[in-house]
Amino acid sequence: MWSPVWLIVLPLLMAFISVVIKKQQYLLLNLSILLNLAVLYLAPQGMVIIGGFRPPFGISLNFDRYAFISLLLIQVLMLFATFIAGPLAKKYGTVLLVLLAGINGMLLTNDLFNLFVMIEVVSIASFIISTSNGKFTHTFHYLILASVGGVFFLLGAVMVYAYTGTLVVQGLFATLGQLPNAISLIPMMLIILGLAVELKLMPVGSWAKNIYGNSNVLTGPIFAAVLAPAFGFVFGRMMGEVVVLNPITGYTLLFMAIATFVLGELAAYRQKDLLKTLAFSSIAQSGLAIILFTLNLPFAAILLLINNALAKSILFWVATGVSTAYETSSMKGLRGVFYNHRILGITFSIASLSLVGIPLFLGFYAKVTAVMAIFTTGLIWIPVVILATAIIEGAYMMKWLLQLWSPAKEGHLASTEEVPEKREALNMTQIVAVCLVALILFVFGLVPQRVGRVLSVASQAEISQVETVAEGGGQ
Amino acid sequence: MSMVLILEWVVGIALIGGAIACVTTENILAAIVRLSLLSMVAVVAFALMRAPDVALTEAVIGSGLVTFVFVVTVKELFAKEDKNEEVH
Amino acid sequence: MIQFAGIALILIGIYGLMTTKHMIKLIIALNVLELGANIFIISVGFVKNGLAPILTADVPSDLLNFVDPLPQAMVLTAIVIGFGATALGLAVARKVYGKYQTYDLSVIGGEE
Amino acid sequence: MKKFISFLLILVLAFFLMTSLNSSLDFFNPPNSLDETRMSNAFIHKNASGGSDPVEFGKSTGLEDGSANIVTSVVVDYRSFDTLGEITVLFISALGVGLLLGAGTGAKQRSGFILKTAAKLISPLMMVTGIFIFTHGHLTPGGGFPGGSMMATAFLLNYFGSGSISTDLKSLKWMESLAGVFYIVIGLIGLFVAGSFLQNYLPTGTVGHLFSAGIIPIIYVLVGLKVGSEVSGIIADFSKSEVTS
Repeated sequence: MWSPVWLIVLPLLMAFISVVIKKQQYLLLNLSILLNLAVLYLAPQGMVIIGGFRPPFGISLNFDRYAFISLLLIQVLMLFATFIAGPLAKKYGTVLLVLLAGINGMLLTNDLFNLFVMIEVVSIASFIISTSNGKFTHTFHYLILASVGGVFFLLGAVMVYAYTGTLVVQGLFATLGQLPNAISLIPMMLIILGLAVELKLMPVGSWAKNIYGNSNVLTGPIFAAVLAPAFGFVFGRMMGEVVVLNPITGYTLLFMAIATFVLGELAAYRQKDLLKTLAFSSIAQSGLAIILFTLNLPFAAILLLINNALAKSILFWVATGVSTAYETSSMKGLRGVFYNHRILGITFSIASLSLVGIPLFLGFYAKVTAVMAIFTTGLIWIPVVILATAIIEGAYMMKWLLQLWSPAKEGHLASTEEVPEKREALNMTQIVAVCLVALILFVFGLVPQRVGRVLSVASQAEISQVETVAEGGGQ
Repeated sequence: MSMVLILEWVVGIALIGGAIACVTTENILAAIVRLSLLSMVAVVAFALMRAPDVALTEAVIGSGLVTFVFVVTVKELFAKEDKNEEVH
Repeated sequence: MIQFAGIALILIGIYGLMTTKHMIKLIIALNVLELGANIFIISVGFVKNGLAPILTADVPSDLLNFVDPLPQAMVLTAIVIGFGATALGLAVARKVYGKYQTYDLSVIGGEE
Repeated sequence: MKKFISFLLILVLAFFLMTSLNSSLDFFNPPNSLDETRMSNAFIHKNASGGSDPVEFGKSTGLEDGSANIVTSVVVDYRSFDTLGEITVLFISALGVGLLLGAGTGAKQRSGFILKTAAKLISPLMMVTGIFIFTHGHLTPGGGFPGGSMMATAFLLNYFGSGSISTDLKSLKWMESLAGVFYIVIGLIGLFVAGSFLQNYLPTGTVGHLFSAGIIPIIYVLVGLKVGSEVSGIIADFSKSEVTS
């Protein structure tokens, strides 16, 4: 009765209904998210069979702690995202419902081909959402890259089937690990390449800077706070259950991720545009999460994903709200804007400090855990690179905070005269919603150990794979 | 060589040749027509691979609907071609 | 031979994607790539003496020698998904055409 | 220059793929029959949930899956959830095309007498063929996707024949919505009656009969209707759209 399959079916049902009663789209969207939260609470954990045939013959859903944590995060952020996006979410109500169903399916499914179908559902829905920016060439760029990625993923899944005869995700690495290295190489590369587009990994992640950099109050939070962690969690599941790396592929992936991280942060540092800065920062953070998952450190990666999702959602809400109201997102035009919007400024500051990893915030705990964990793998140079890059990140975030708060020109005393004329960025209810998310982030920062204890159970559920790239290649 | 084997070779070479012709041409309308033809050859390939379901689906969707959608998308280019012969 | 053709189509599709900036031709190359992938998947399940996986009165019940039906089911799904992506891509391309009167991305350049 | 580099890259990739595939998989030299250990044997012999009843066309009754077309039994029974995802993909892209191009007012298509007459003659025929294909999806090749698309093509021909879209688009939306809702409701009945979503709870009958295979024909008809209405929607949106701005 209380089966996790509701998490997928309910939004889908609402989506099909909402085509004919367009007026109630928004209501149906919020209703299904709330019901999903109830299902999440009530459904017992474990494997769920669909269609009455046990795996590998049928499709099954894997509803464990890992899936639970990721689903909870996605539902909560989706609820806030639709609430704040308001009228835009009304226009794209059906699309958001399908997106929600697809993401839930992606996080739950225990079948490689079903995962491909769900990824396609999610990516097509996200193409449509990205068109609300009005920049169609960017959407086109994203569409082509993601479609090619989808084909690669499909080919990888089919080759896994050809070699092993099964598509069940859980424990697939054990079967794949028995194959010689040369054989498992190609399907693994195809699966990783397929996911790399959505993970914004270096050469193929170029779409992200345009889509994120021109985002509005709907697309920014949906892409940065809902899609990015969702694909991060899917990648984590793949790394934990499916992907078998040998030293060559492992180090290639690791270097690509490190390059994404470092170059992303450097590019963010050089930007003079708030949304573009946040775009490159998202690309970089995604790279860091991939590093952690590749090194088989799911606990640190999950912490980082949650911190980023919460922080990035606030940053994008405030940034898109402000830049829409003032019709600019450049540093010059927005200078001193938080003088007019103090509450938004405070939430923005909390989020950016947590993102950077200042002590007393969740981000600090996440980054310390990550760095300490990487030290245990024996690859000393990676934490050094991460710490050095964190300084760059801190530098540009501080620069932005100063500029957004302070109306003064360099070398002059602050005066309110240079503040741009006040305009309404977000309405009262939206501000309350943003504050709620900021409060969640803040409270998490106060009790990081408790959050960590809950999450460590999730990370243990996720990881059944023992062999890591660090153990395999580091010696 | 049996008939089926010869047919397989013919279909395989037609697929590769058709794909090259389709991708390398500069003329959009020619590319669309070649994609449609390529898809029809693929239908034969699917039938040879004992996949009648896939062949039927490819015939209706791949070579029918996809071509239609392409042609309707670039219908303005038809009008242009009437005026000047060159279309890119 | 058809197996080779499937892989060749995948590679030709990638070549097409790399060498053009024209939106319609990009989608055409994507379709070639998808077609190649579909042929590849079908050939994964192919067996030499296999029959089409449909039970008929002519198939002896003690000797059910069929080709693998699962890859065929996957391709059925993949074809429809490919059509959906193609239709959406063309709709987006049409919107771009409406804005710039061209399908060529190298003419449009960076949209800021 | 760029073309040359791409060409070289493709050649390297081709060499890499061919050698690797040739060494790892008997891909270029397929086996004579399906390996005994393959799980697909369970789909063919219809014994995924145990049992060893022989499968005989027109004779076997009460098997776990009653479809004579094994691809259909995989698509709509064993892996029905994929199909639900698949129609969702089509649903969402039809919706996206509508959102992007829907503002068009409808360009009139001028067509000659021959096209008009031919369209009027052929379109009912195609409609019937389409319906035949998806009602016999569990017996003959085809099924909901080509059948539904065939219906949509009939719709398209009708459009070329009459010059405007006569079918009410609103009713298409209703059909699309209801077909999807019924698919899910049938699945949910399975959840309540048989214990898992999309599980077959109707008797599977005799393999090869028209009224057999439990929920498979019902679902395939719904898929056909849904695909037909979605593809018709896409066609209508594309046909109507004019370049604006």
